[in-house]
Amino acid sequence: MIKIEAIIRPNKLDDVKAALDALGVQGMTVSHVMGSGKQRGRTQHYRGQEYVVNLLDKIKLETVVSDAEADSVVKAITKAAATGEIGDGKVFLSRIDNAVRIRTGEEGDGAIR
Amino acid sequence: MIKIEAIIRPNKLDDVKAALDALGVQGMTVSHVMGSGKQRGRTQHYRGQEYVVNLLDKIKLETVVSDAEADSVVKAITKAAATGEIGDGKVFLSRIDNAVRIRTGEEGDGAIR
Amino acid sequence: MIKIEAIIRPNKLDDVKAALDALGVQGMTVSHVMGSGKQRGRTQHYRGQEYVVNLLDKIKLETVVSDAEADSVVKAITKAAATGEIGDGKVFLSRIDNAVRIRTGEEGDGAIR
Amino acid sequence: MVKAGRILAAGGLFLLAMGAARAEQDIDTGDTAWVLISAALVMLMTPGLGLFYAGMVRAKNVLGTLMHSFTMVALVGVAWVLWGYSLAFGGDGALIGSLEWIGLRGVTGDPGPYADNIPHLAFMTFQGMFAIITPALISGAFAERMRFGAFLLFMLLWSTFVYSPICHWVWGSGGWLGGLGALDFAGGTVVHISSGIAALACALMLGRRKHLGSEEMAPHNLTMTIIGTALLWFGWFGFNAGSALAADGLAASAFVVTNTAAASAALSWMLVETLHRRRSTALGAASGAVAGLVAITPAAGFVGPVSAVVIGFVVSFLSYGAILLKGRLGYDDALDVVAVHFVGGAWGALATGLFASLAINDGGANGLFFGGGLALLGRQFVGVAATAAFSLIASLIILLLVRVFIPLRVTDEDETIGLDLSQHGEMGYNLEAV
Amino acid sequence: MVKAGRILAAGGLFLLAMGAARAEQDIDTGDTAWVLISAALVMLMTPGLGLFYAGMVRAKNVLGTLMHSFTMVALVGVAWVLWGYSLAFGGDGALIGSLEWIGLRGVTGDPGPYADNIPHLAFMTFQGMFAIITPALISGAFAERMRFGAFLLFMLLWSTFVYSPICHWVWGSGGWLGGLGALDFAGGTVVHISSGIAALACALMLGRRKHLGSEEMAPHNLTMTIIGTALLWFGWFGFNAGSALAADGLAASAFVVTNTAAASAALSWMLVETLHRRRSTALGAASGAVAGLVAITPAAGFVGPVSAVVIGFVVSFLSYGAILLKGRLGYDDALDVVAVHFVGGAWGALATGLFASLAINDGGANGLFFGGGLALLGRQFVGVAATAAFSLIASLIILLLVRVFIPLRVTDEDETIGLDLSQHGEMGYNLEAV
Amino acid sequence: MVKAGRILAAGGLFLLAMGAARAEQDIDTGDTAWVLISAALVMLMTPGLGLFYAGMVRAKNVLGTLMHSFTMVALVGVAWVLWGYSLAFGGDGALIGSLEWIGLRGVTGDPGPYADNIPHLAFMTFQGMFAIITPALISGAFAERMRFGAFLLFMLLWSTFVYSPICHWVWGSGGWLGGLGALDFAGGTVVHISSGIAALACALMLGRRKHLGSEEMAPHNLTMTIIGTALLWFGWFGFNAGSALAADGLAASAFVVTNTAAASAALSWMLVETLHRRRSTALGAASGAVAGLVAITPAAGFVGPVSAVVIGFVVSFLSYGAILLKGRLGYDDALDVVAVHFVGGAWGALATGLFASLAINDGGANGLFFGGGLALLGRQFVGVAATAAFSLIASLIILLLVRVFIPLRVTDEDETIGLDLSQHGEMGYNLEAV
Ligand SMILES: Nc1ncnc2c1ncn2[C@@H]1O[C@H](COP(=O)(O)OP(=O)(O)O)[C@@H](O)[C@H]1O
Ligand SMILES: Nc1ncnc2c1ncn2[C@@H]1O[C@H](COP(=O)(O)OP(=O)(O)O)[C@@H](O)[C@H]1O
Ligand SMILES: Nc1ncnc2c1ncn2[C@@H]1O[C@H](COP(=O)(O)OP(=O)(O)O)[C@@H](O)[C@H]1O
Repeated sequence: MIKIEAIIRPNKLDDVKAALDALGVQGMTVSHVMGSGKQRGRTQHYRGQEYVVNLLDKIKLETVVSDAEADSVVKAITKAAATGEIGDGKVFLSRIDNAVRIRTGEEGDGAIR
Repeated sequence: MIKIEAIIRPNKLDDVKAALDALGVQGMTVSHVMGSGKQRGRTQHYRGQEYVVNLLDKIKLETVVSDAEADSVVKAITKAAATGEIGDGKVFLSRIDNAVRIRTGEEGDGAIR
Repeated sequence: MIKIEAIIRPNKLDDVKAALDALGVQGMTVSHVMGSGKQRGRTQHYRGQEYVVNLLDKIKLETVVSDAEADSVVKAITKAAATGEIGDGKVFLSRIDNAVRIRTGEEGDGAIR
Repeated sequence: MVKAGRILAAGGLFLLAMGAARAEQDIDTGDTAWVLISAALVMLMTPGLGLFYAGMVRAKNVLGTLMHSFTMVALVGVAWVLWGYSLAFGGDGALIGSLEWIGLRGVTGDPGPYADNIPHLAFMTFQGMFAIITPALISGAFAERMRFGAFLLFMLLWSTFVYSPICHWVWGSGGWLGGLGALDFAGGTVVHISSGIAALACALMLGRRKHLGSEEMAPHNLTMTIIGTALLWFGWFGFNAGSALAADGLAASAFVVTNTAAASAALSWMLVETLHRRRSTALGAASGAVAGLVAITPAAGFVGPVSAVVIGFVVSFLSYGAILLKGRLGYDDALDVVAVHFVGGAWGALATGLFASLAINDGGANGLFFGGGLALLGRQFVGVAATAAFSLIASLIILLLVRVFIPLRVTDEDETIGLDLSQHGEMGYNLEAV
Repeated sequence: MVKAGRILAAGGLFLLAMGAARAEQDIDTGDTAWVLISAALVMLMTPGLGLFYAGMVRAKNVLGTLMHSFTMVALVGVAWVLWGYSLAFGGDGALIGSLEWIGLRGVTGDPGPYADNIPHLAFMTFQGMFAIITPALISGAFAERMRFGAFLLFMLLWSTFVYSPICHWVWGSGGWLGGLGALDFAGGTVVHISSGIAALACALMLGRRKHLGSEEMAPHNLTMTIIGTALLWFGWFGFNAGSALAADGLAASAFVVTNTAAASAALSWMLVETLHRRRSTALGAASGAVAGLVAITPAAGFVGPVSAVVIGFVVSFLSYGAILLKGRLGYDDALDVVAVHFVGGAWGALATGLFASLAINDGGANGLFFGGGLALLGRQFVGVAATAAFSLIASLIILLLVRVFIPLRVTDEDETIGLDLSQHGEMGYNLEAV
Repeated sequence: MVKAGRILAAGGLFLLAMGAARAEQDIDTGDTAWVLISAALVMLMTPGLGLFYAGMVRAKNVLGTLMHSFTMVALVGVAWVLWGYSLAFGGDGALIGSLEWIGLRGVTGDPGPYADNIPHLAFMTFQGMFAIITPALISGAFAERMRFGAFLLFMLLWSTFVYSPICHWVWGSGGWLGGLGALDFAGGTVVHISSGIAALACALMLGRRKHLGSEEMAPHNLTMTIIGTALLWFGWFGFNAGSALAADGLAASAFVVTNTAAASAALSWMLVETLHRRRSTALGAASGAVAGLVAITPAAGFVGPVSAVVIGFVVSFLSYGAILLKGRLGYDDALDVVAVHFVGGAWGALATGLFASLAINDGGANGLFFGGGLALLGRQFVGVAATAAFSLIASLIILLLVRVFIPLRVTDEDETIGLDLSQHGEMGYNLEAV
């Protein structure tokens, strides 16, 4: 199994979820993160003082899929999350050795669908 | 070393922590995430409009353990987090190549206990 | 590529970021997590009742770097995040099989710099 | 229209009741205390409205939404003193006031022509608080997308060229609607219909928020909305009972029906929700309370408590229906100003024509259900129609004019980022900073 | 019991002091302004209480807890006008009022039998605000687990069959406790003891929250609790000083002791915490302030400022002790209504028997420490005991009755999910939506 | 200095205007209602200030910051009654009051020497609310780092040995500054200059926050700051218009200029921000409003509305400039108490010397721009200088003294953890608990 970890723009989450839905991928875990990279933050002002916030709100979406699905899932995410502007984010792939569905105790590919 | 990543129900965190404690596993990192899967969300209503929230509050618990411990830890988590209802969550296992304890610089298994 | 995952004290984030900056590492993803380990929590009191909070605020910093950079990055983080007191946190290393830059579709090492 | 019994009766009956020992131009300290505290209460309503609205938007727009109310206290607060009050209450014109009281020249601590029992300045500032909240009410319509500069310019023009004239028509000396003899105790037409229909103009001109319908736009903090509702309700006692311009039986009566209608409408909104969706919500209870307060506003000094129960009970069904209708018609009145203020205000004005009773206020009239026939109802209808028509058209013209100088909407990117960062360079919450 | 000097003295001394030029049935504008603004202040206390309570629960129950207070303004707001006031203040019965003022028939802007200086409607609505907050106080006991429908039904019945009778006993014309001559200036028995002991009934009948003790149940937002405390303290000036029913020296005296007792109790709660846990907390300061306000309520118009310092100082030790005791006894009075309102109210009622002084209010009596012997203290004790006994038993009966129609508790799953989603289909906070 | 016309005119003109039927020692119910509600309004300002400040700190210090205000209501609330009022207003000394009214002995519901139209207790408690908020204002300077015990001790001493004397100088019978004939309507010197310069002493003595400049210290919740601002503005009507000590034309005039100056300053702060940073912020609008309220405080009963527009407009430039200057000078006045209260208060006091007019208040004087020459301006300057010098030196001495017993600052570790956990063992928010 492959874990696909995508860092995307918050306002792209709905599009990405729809794209995954279209592929039949429903299981995923999402969290609020902050990212730094090439994208520049907006400056904030509080009583004349300037704060440059260089950690920007991002969404991390994790989904563990079978080896076979990985490629199409990455493509779908990449397509749905892209705007072409700096800050679109990354997708990281890594190997998962096993998965267990807590409810049933099922392991392996059966646990993630 | 193995990283055990469990997505569980928020109200099961205390039970899971107790179960890990019983095994002598104290080191862990916990975060608030949102999950989507088979479990259906509750609908919300705001001024007559319906919102179906399909991202549900979950807890992600990560703990890195030695290869030897992994099995019993997964079992303990699975047992403590299960209710038998859809939405209990998953446990994912993956390999960690090294660990460093920041305080001392210790590496490997010594860093995580 | 290597994923470096560091659990650090919240107030060390600025120092760690500066250290990474000095190495030319700008891309990273940061999130608020809670950690348990050897460090003891402060007790809280609400109307005479005692709550010992054993999940403490921590920051998780993730950065994916090329194999060559990994070592120096870990050193930099370890140095910047250390106070010598219990609770400084851990660094975990694991292998990333591929990375994609969403904006351009670039893959591999090119996607993360 | 007749505001309070106070205004008309000022030269007559009332003075006798005050006790013979009081000279004709004397200030009554009790009445003055009541009007001053009422003015303070109405002032508090505007930030209260800001909270009510800001709780309903997404977190990235919370400050921008608060600013829509807060800056009205500042902007109209100054404009009212410099020219707004004079345009609304100066002179004897049928359509608009005069410039005689510009910069409050001649408006002093002595009683003025509108109330002989309180300082003219107390009357002025009490009225000023109404002038402040009215444009703020509109802002719910264009929440989450209006450019801040365009907002300020629109509001300055609207306050001057829509609020002041309508206020003069209804409450100003010689105002044509006041002359007709319709009833508006505390601002059903002047405040709620004028702003409620202007909200429609804004919603139409600004267009829908990006991704409305596809993205989730649930209220970001309903506890804030509840706090705002509490402050609105609290302040509304000043709004309605203060409009008696005296601390007397009429004020007490207005106070009681205000509370009663709000309570009744909160219950009936919860009921209609339960019928429609099987659950009653906190946002619903709050919305109902506000709708009830809107509806009772024109009627407050003219109807009894049981009538107030009915007026409040009915308004929730009308406003809730208008919200559902909005979904069908497709305009994006983000925070339902049309449904709550225009529909609620119009119902309240017409309900005054149904439920008014001389037994409650002998300076008023009898409505349809109290033996007065259709006469009052007809006059009320004219008031609603004239106010709505003028405000709708004038608001559209002003928006078109503003657009010549500043785009009304923020850019798409700024809308995505939110008003707080894009318009003000701030964030509402930094709850997790170290 | 004697409420304010006002009620008893209404026909006598007071009028003389008002100046000869004032006719007997004249409304005093200053007194009316004071009672109306006091009513508004007391109204604000109920949402303030909602915030005080809601800050202490977990985030998933924040709206449900706010609704427990907010809906009381709506529900009792209507019921009081329709029948509650008449049951409490109509007629001359010993045990309960009459139906003569049902729907406020005959209650007008003229003075009524309870106060000749203000409109009857002003007295009615001021009293109504007390009727609203009292049941809301109870709701802290069953926080985080009561079914919303059962809650509404319980409250409607409790207001009608517990509050109105007790109110009549103490303040109504002919009420038997009033006849005894015990003192309750602003509602120590009527409001705090009645609700505080009803809270015990609720805690016992509903049982403990799931996982109490094992799961962490720390307050989710103490800043909200502080805001609520501020609004409660602010509103309490209306509650206590408004109970003078006039803007006079007695009102000023009640105002001063109210502030003083609250301040003193906030300090002493911080002290007892420091002794017990080596730290003084914000929740403790807030809790102390509220306990002090409760304790001074019955005494407000009868004691001097130094007595108020003592009354406030002592109450924190008693209430804090009662909270510790609760832990031992094991009932789950979630937000400590028993400890704060029953214990605080009982202490205040008895303290009135200790500290009351004719030098402060010649319509009152001298307590034990001011040369009055044990007579007043005994009467105070009867008041506490009778109110507590009746409210406890009647509350239990009503809960048993409600349970026949609707389960009192939410299901286990709904309790886990929280009241907001399960009872209202909403969430309090969506701070991280896009 | 002359506070309100009321105090000086108490034996003269005013009584005539009250009507012949009123006996000389009679309480006016309207005036009493106004002063009591004003006292309640000013009380609310202190928790309002707590919110204003607490929104600007980091989340880990939110309760600690709220406590800095909240505990002042408690601590000074008790101290004022026990000895503070007597030290400020008792006796006839030039430099300090006496102990004659200790524990409020002899202070009753009858009128006192400072106002013959209201109960002495009403005057006492109104003044007490000023004594409460003044030290709370200082606390913004040492936010996020002061030890709680040291804080309490400092405040108790400051209130007793700085506030009470200065208050006596200015408003007390025989006070030397009052004797000079400078004008301070509602506390420009007594409240704002005294606290604003004490803030400088605290900032210097406590030193800078750890990591200031390197770590981000953005306000954690500006919606809280806006709520606080709204409550401050609302309460300030009591502060300024209540200082008339009567519900009359002067109160109305003070009310109007208060609102106008706040509104004008909110606009001008937004302007100066836009000039400097191209964006106007919510924090800026709030800061401007507070600065405007500070500036109009000494002038409130002496200047007209157009003057108020100017006074408010100017203050934002001065305060904003002072904030920028702070950055250069390097002291860490965390929440800009010096810039807002000292600079704003000093400007207001001097502006009174420019804009005061006998046409507004014939108990006042004419300022430079109204034909009064430099005389008044000179007296105002003496008032500013004397108050600032005394408060600065006395505050430093008290801090040095406190430091002998308790370290002023928390430990480094506790500062990192935050005041909430380290000083109070609590957390403000637990929004994500299960
Ligand atoms: N090396 C990295 N490791 C982990 N996360 C990264 C890395 N580089 C970028 N990110 C994440 O991706 C986000 C977008 O990166 P950025 O460089 O701003 O734009 P882009 O991906 O379009 O080149 C960052 O905010 C951060 O969250
Ligand atoms: N393929 C997946 N990858 C990552 N997380 C998943 C995946 N499938 C499920 N999850 C997580 O597990 C949670 C529970 O899954 P769900 O399908 O609702 O129930 P169950 O695990 O009982 O079958 C989800 O809310 C989500 O957080
Ligand atoms: N085995 C582990 N797996 C995952 N995270 C861990 C593990 N052990 C510790 N941590 C994280 O590291 C943090 C610090 O650990 P702790 O034992 O308190 O101190 P130290 O790292 O200085 O020995 C914890 O709060 C937790 O977030």
